[in-house]
Amino acid sequence: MKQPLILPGLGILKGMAVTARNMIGSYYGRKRLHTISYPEERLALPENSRNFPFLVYDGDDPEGGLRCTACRMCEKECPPQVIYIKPERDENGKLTKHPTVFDIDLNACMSCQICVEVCPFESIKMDSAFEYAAYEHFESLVLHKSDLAKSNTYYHGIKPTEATAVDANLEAERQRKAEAAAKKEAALKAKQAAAAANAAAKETPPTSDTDASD
Amino acid sequence: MKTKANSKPEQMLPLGDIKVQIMAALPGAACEIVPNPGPSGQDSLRVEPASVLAVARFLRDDERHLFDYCSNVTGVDWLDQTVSETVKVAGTDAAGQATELEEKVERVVPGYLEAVYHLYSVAKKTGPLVLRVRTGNRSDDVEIPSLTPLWRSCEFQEREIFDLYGIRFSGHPDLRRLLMWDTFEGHPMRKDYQSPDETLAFATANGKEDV
Amino acid sequence: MLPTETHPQTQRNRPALNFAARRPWSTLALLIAAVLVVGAGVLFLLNLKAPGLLTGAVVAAMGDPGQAPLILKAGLLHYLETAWSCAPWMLELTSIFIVIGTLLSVFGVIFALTSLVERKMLARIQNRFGPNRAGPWGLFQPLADAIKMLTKEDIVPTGADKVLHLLAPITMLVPALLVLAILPYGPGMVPVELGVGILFFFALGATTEVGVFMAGWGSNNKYSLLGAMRSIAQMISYEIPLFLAALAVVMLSGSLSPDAIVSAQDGYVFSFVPHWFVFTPWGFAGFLLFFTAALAESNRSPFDLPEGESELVAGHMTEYSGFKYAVFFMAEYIGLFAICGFAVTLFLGGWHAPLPWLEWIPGYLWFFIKLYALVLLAIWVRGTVPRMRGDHLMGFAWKFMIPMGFAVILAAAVWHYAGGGVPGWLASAVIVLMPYLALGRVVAIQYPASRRVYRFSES
Amino acid sequence: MNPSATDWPKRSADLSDDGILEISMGPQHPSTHGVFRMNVKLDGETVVWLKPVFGYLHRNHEQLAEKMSYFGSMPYTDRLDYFSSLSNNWAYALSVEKLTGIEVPERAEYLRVLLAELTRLQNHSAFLGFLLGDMGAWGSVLMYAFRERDLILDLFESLTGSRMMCNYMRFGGCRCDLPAGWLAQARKVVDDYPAFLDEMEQLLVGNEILVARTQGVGVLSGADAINGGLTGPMLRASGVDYDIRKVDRYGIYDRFDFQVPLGAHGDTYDRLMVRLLEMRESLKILDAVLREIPEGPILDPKSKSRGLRPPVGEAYARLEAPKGELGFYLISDKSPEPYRYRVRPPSLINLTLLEDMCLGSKIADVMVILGSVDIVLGEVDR
Repeated sequence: MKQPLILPGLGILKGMAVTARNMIGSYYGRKRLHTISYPEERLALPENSRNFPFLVYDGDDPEGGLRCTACRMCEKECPPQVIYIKPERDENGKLTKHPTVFDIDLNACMSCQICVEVCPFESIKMDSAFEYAAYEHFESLVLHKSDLAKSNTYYHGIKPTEATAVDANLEAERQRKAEAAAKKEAALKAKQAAAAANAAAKETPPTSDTDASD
Repeated sequence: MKTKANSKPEQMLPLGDIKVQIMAALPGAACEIVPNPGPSGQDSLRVEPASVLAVARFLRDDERHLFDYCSNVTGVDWLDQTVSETVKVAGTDAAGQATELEEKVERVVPGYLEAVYHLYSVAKKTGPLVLRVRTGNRSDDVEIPSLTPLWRSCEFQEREIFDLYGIRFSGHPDLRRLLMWDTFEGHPMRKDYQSPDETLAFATANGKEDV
Repeated sequence: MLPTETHPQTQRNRPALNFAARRPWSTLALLIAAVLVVGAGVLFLLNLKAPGLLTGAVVAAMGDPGQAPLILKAGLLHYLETAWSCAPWMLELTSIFIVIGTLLSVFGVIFALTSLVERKMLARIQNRFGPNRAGPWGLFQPLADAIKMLTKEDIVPTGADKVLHLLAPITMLVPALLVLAILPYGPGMVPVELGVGILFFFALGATTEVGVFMAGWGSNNKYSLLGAMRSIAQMISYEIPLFLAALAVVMLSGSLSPDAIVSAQDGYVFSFVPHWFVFTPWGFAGFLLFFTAALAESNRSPFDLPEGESELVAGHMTEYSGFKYAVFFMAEYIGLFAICGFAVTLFLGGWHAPLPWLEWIPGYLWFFIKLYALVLLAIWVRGTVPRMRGDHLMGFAWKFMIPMGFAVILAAAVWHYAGGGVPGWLASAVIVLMPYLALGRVVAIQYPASRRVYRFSES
Repeated sequence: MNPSATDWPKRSADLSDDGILEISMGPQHPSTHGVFRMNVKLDGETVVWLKPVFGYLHRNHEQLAEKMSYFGSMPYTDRLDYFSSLSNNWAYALSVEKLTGIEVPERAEYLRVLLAELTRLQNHSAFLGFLLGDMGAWGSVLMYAFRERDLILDLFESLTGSRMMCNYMRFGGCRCDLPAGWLAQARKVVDDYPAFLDEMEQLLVGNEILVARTQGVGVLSGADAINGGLTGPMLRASGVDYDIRKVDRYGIYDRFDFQVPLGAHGDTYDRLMVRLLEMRESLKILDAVLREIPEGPILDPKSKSRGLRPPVGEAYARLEAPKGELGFYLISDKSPEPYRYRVRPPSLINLTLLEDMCLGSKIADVMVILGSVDIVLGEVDR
């Protein structure tokens, strides 16, 4: 039976041809040279990339324009429990829709983006800044409200399509609320008008009794 | 996009028939069907520890089943449940006659540890047969026969159950702790397990004071 | 898919590249200019003592580059004799030191360069840049490595045998350096005129095994013991094919001295194919045999079993750190240069130019060009081929390489006595090819490597 | 007939005599794929006794899941087999869907198959690189494999936001839809991949040293493999025709015609080749999916992720992860946290027969056999 011609060493030569092609290829074009020297050259992160959360504020006042209403939904849902919120109370102890303390502990945050999904007010979004190297755990890696708050324009800067979509449905939300308010108002006015009308109707026939009924 | 209409693989016999066949083949075996209320429709077959080896060997070697692959072995810890149910008690009602009286009685159902085996047949490509084996209680009588002699794949999984739940598998060739170090006491995955010392874990950043 | 425009939020901490990495060409120009200026200054100062002598020697050397090193040496000695009136024994001593100095500095520079070129070439094979941060194109990387090695703490394990632990790297480095003394670098440029250079080479080659075993046994560590046992078996069994290949060449050139072997390869056939032994059928097979055995002898890639990273962490060098590890590192490279130098002497015609009209390039440059070509080949093999297993390694040596060695000797004899004509060529070619194919089949039977066809499930 | 598993691995030498050298490989060892330790007894160079030691990366993932909502465990499934996070997500989503009976829209099914097959591609390429690294090929093959794998990870990053920790599947579909231009990029990656596979085959298949080091090493017969619970490419390399994509017909795999490569000898070479051929089959599926992916919703609007309270009951769902059969067994008692959450780890169970494979082989082979099993310690220790 005809044994196939066995040339020991041929397979190794074919393998060396592949490495040679890669070595020469690496001098022509980036297909075979895919590393970049990091701090100087940087890869542009794709839009969806998520690293650590940040709070969005509208307008230019980081304190007042904050969208967050301290509903603490994200604190409850966060799997590693790294968010800590202390809502603001006005003088007579009633909750105002604003957090006094909003801390995120970057030591344990795994950027899983669940807080963004559960936030009903589109107030917490994922940033794509990842250079947070620091020397201490708690002083510099626990971000407070002031470090977290970033403007909506910054949000448009890093995630244009997502930001416009968010603005669109916020706008729609506002309109819906405005219409609802308008409708409620109209209904209220209509009810008052009706109440005034029947009060007036009651008044005209029996002139004697006073309007105790309103 | 064509959906290949090739032969649908052999469907597994419904659990009821399998139970009948087992009872026929092994008269002494004591097993009952545990229905699964969820939509997944995977009912399970509970077998007494005494006859589990015989039933398992039958399921593996019988021509009609050939469950030659034990995919998954899971330990489950069922705590003691206090079940309150209304029970008919003979008593005298307000008018003095002996009549049936509705009375709420607290009854404690003793908890148990359980090993759940998911068996598949590679030869006949049939779906999971869920086999449940329960221990007597959660403290001293935690011995059930190991199925490693029948399916080698249970070896590490049974060691893990012994490590995390404390079920002792008799007949297991090498029963040691799988994940914990050997001098570890206690079985961490039990529902009533207290981790030894909370202060070891370093304090979190914002030290949980009350709001 | 590699847009490298910078991202808005990462402007903050952007360290600038150091000057050398940013402007490689200008740094290099600055360096060369600095060296020339310093050399000219020293030359000028020395020249004051005896005007015209040194500069005369340098100008003469410029004139005839082929003999430049000899002219410079003679000029320097003459200068010392006249200007500083040194005694004759002093002159003899300085001439020896000049030769040792040039050899150590040349091979030192090549060693530093190779440690960088190896990492750069392996990197390029693997589609990445390789070190380019220290100096222009990473040229200062060997300097950085040297400083790192010297400043690292030199730990000696407690149970280790201190003396053996210290002597091991030395017994590996010294033989490698000694072998450099007998290589013919150029016409008339053989540092030590030994009549039996080849014998000297093989005698010294054997001592490196002692060094490896001392390291393995001395460091009192299971892994290094295993590594040492492996390396002894490997080196001894690859010493024999090495010797057989060299034997064929010695037989043909009729002398054991490397210089005679190089001169036997002089002249050209059909005015452009040189007389190198590698262009004869037995010579080509002998060269492949010699080079493969050389890789095994210096523990290079397919045979780097003693320090097989994946199994034995670092083999006999596990317990070494700091300066001793650097000495091991250097010993391995110098050993590789020595054995490649020998391959060049035996098969690639020493310092002869490959083409007649290239003769104007000085001989010693040709020697180092060919030597470096072999070193690059070794690096290329290292980047491609996985490691052999212990028993395959032994089987390959005893069942394939040694029989092939005998075949090469037979082929050489036939080639010689057939007078080198066409029939002689064909006969020796056949004598080499037949065992190659037969042994290939023997190896295939012993390690059944079936060409496998894979079936797919029908469902 | 099934071999009776009671005849414990055949011991070749009496372990008590003093010629035996016992060394412990790991947990900190250059090529044990993470913190994995093996106590090995050597008679000279041949292995006579081998006991793996686990637990160095045990984070009691299952106990955490019992204290967290169903939705909260999803990002933790990425950390099981961190080389194929999308397969882990899909397996968990599959078992919760079986537990609750949630339906998955058409486009989401296509997305799931697309991402699972891309995960298989990059996982097998990484496996190729690590195996050659274990054999001492100095990382050349590893860097080629990582060069291609990076292109796929860039796709994952532009879709799910993270390269390896995707957290993308939800109960009833996927989290977000494809960004613009993603499909074109994916099409380009899938079209360029065969060139990489051809290059790898030219580098590996005929290489004498590789053939000598892998053929006949760590041999496992089909019956032993089934009895030992091996799944995935390991099982198919021993000639057993069992691919869960074909057996369970989960997702929409029955719409694509792809074949399942089978080995014949069950040794390390077959495991290498079966994975190479499997990559080519995945490319066929990807080609079909990229052509046929329909438009439509990707998440069933009424399926709730956050406050999910599945009905009382239990469910075990499994899928063909790159490393083997990855299953999730959930027991629910109507509360937002699962009563019992169990992961069936293919890497751990594929290691059951490690000692049987390594007995009698050389110490250098132990590394290659361990490499051919393709384990990831995140999944082994959970």
